[in-house]
Amino acid sequence: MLQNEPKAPYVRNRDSAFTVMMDVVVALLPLYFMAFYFYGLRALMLGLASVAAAVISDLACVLLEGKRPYPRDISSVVTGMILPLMMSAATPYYVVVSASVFAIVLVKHVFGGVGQSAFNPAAAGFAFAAACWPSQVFSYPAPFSSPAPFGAITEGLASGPAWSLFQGGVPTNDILDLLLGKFLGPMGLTNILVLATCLFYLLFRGAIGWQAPAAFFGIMVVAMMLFPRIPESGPMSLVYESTAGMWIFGGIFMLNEPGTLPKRSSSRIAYGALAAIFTILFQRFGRVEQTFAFALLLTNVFGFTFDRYSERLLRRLRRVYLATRTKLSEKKSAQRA
Amino acid sequence: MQPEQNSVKKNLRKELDLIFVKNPVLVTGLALAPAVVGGFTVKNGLGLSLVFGMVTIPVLVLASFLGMLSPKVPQYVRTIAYVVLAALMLIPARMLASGIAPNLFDSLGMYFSAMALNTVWLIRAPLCQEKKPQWALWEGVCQTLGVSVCILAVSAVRELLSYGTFWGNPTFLSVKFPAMAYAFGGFIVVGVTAAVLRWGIDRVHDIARLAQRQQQKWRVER
Amino acid sequence: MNTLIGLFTLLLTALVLENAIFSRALDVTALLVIPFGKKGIWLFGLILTGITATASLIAGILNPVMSSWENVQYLRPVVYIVVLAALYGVTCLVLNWRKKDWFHDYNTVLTMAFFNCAVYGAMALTVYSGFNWLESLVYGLGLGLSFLLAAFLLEQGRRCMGICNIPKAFRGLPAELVYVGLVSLSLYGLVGHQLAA
Amino acid sequence: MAGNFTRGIILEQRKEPALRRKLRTFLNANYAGMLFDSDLPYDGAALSGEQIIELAKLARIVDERDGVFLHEKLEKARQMKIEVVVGDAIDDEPYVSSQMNPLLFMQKETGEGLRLAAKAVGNPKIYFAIYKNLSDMDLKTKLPKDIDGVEIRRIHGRYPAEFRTMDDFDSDGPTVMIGVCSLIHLYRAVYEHRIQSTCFVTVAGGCVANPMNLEVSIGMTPTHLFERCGLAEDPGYVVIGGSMTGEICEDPDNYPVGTMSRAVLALRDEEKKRRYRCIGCGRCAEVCPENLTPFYINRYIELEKYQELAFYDIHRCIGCGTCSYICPAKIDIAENIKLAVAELRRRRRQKEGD
Repeated sequence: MLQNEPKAPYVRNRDSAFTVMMDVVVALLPLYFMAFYFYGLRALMLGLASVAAAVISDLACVLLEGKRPYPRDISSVVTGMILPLMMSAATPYYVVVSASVFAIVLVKHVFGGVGQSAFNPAAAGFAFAAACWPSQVFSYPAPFSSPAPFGAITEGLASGPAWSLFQGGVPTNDILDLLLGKFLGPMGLTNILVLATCLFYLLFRGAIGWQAPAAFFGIMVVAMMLFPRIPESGPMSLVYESTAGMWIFGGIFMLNEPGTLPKRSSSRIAYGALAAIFTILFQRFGRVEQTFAFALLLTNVFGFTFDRYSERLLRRLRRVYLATRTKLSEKKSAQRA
Repeated sequence: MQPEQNSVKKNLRKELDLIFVKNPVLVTGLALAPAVVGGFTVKNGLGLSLVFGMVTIPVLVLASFLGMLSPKVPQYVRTIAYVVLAALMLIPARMLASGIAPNLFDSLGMYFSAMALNTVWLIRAPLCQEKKPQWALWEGVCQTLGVSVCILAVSAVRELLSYGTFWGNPTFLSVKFPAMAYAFGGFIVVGVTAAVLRWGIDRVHDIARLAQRQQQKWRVER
Repeated sequence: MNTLIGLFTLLLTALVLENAIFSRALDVTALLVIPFGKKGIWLFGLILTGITATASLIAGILNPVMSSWENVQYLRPVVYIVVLAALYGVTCLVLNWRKKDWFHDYNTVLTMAFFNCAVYGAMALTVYSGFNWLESLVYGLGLGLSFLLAAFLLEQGRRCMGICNIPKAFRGLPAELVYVGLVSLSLYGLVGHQLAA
Repeated sequence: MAGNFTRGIILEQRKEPALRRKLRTFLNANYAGMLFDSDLPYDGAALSGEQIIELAKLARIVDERDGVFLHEKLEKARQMKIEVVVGDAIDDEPYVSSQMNPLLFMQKETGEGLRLAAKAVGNPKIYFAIYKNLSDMDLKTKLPKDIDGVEIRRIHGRYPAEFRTMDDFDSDGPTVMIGVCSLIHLYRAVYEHRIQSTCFVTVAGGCVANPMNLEVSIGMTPTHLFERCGLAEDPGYVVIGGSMTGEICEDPDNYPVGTMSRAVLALRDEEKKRRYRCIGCGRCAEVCPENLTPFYINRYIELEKYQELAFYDIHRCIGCGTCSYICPAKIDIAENIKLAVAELRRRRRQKEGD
């Protein structure tokens, strides 16, 4: 039996790990176009720097572990692309580079590289950056002020509607600007319409399952409507929260990262629900402006346990089902006899 | 005299392992708590290791003396004696610390005195009861060296990363990571240093095994 | 009524915000390293909660008394530790007299639970935040429960790390340390700043 | 129509050139039509149930569905008072049509064979079962409503369909499923007293010039079959059995084709072996028909932790190969599970041994 002889099913699905990751990259590209449209060349340069740092540190870690590097494995490119979109366009380069190096080296490769990783690297990277440099990460330039592509940007920075939501006040932007994404906010995720198209693209391509986002967005929308944290009516607070907040972008890209998501569909629903609950709690009692990344890190802890409990529940259900079925068939054969 | 000489050298050698191979903090992970959060500057690190030394060495020596008591005395009485001695040793440690750096105690806060109750002597004291006093003293010194090497290394790395300074005066580092001063930075830095230490020990063991095999080959050829 | 709510929020802050392990790294050794056996860690946690609650209650009572002495900064840690030793002596006597066999089995767990940084931290923090005796009791209870919360989170982590192929250098203690570090990073979102030591 | 919501994968069947072509014979001359001598009459109507089973025993007919002797199966069905006998023509694996083709082109024999089998069991209800894959567009041959008066029931849903057809007929009562080819041999055993010396095989695959279904005498080797059907190019590897659950035949010149080998496939070695690592996407858990989680099973097998596998129900794996099919990292999960099950059995036997 030769080693590289093809094994049992000799017809295989056309999708490969490369195409699955490319779906996510393609879904991220419109966000980069939007960031380029709002903030000019600097947005693309930040993305490039982050991706380069992620790929180089990933390569270094793989070589350090003594494995052969594999060019078609682009999971670090995905992490590198997700990170700068959450930060403001004026963040200095060292912030983005160190966040992606932290994400790849200390979160992804310590817990085992591409496959099952304990934490979502992009969320951990952003949480690290938000913990280290809150002023640089959360101060946003005005949308069409086209900040200088290189070098640090100090003037023309202000805090956007997310900050007023964090303080509990009603943001002053009008609704049309909020919906079109023309307000001071993170680089790539201000326009929720583009995000919705990305979600449907990923769902259609099958790159992500529908269970986790459905549970997550369902509970979040209900919570925003029923318990607004700003003195506004339900739907209005939902509009403010969804446009200014980061949880829609997180619910699409970071929540469904294949490594940390549980595998069973029932445990995915529980995982999405828990992520929503933690996001709401962190929003209410958090001390940081965008708290989705921190809430997601806490839910990643329970990814594996949901799978184990759903497995245990399923085994018990199956035993009950088999018992009833045998009883049923015995009763039927008894009738017939 | 020869066997006696050997056992002394062997005993000396065994204790020296405590510094690197069996480092109490990084490898066995004993006195982790203050090392993780307390030591975010080298000054704090020095203060912590000082307190550790001032507390552990007398307790271990006392343990070797109390070992000679009759076994009728229950174990918890000895433990209480160790704890009272550890508490009393805090006062001279405190004076020594304020002698070295005036505001050392304020920046450390409760970790200074929390170091008195660390798990190193809590676990090693009953074992030292069967030892002779000079070996207990030697083990205390080695434990302190091991812990202080680790705490100083970790706090140096954390200070360089978070404030870009070393013992207060700024250094070449321009990029600062203020978060390394917080608890999670401490955990990560201690974790990474523990991994680097283990990686280094593995490399040393590989080289030693290679050298040994090389020697055997020469002896065979001769 | 509002004191009840105040106490409940104090309990929650002690449980999550000023977590014994994640924000203050007080009793990491017992959590990570010492093998308590399958269910031993929960028993240790319960004993620890009881001890921290009573210790910080006593500290809460002693604080006004001690604040009148002259160089109180020097004497306070000594007094706390001596009080702790006395408490340990009393419990050992009572247990030795009543439940001899239980005491024989769980002697090491008891000594580990009594003399560790979490208990001392609880007593010292009551002084810093100026609690009266009831608040310090609730605060001690919260710190003990936060140890149990940390033990639960780490238990999930250990299972998950069981199946990741962690590089050889990080297996065991280093990976758990980085794991606890990342969980405390996630709780940093609630804390937002460096806690007063 | 409940079948459409089953778990599994939608496969393009690639059956077409072989299914439409007529069934041809390719027999070894020296033992083509051996007969057995028995004084029972040559007419099926005059025989009783036991006599039919006796004839099946003499003809040594093997049911190609599960390798059981046909007379044993009929005997057991007789004792258990089976109510439904189903002629199984379910070819749910791509390229394979070695049961559907004989059913379509030898309708008289199969229909009469099924009635004989029913008579042997005590005239219960009889059906034929054919698998109708969702992507039906590439099946150009029009499937008739009934064969020789016996109603055809279509099995819907995704691959694998073989293991859940019993549940479809459960509503009518306890069922037994008999392969269509063995029914043909039963007809010949009763009306011509012929021993079963042939089996029905599909010769197909990427490298075969004109794929077709053949009635081949047992013991023929794949090289003969390829010479009979013509090879367009040199095959990368030869597979005996279905394209999803078959085995590689290392030595096509000497491997004898038996009743259980449904198909002989000559497949091209398309893309070079890419070496991806598992990204933990969980598609194998969504697709597994037995509702297992192959991700954790595969991960524990790679880490050699065999005691955890019982918790993840590795013994319930039916080896259908859907997890390996869907896996984007091209990891052979089904193969790992097969080896792990063998390893666990070896360890259990070892433990019982000492």
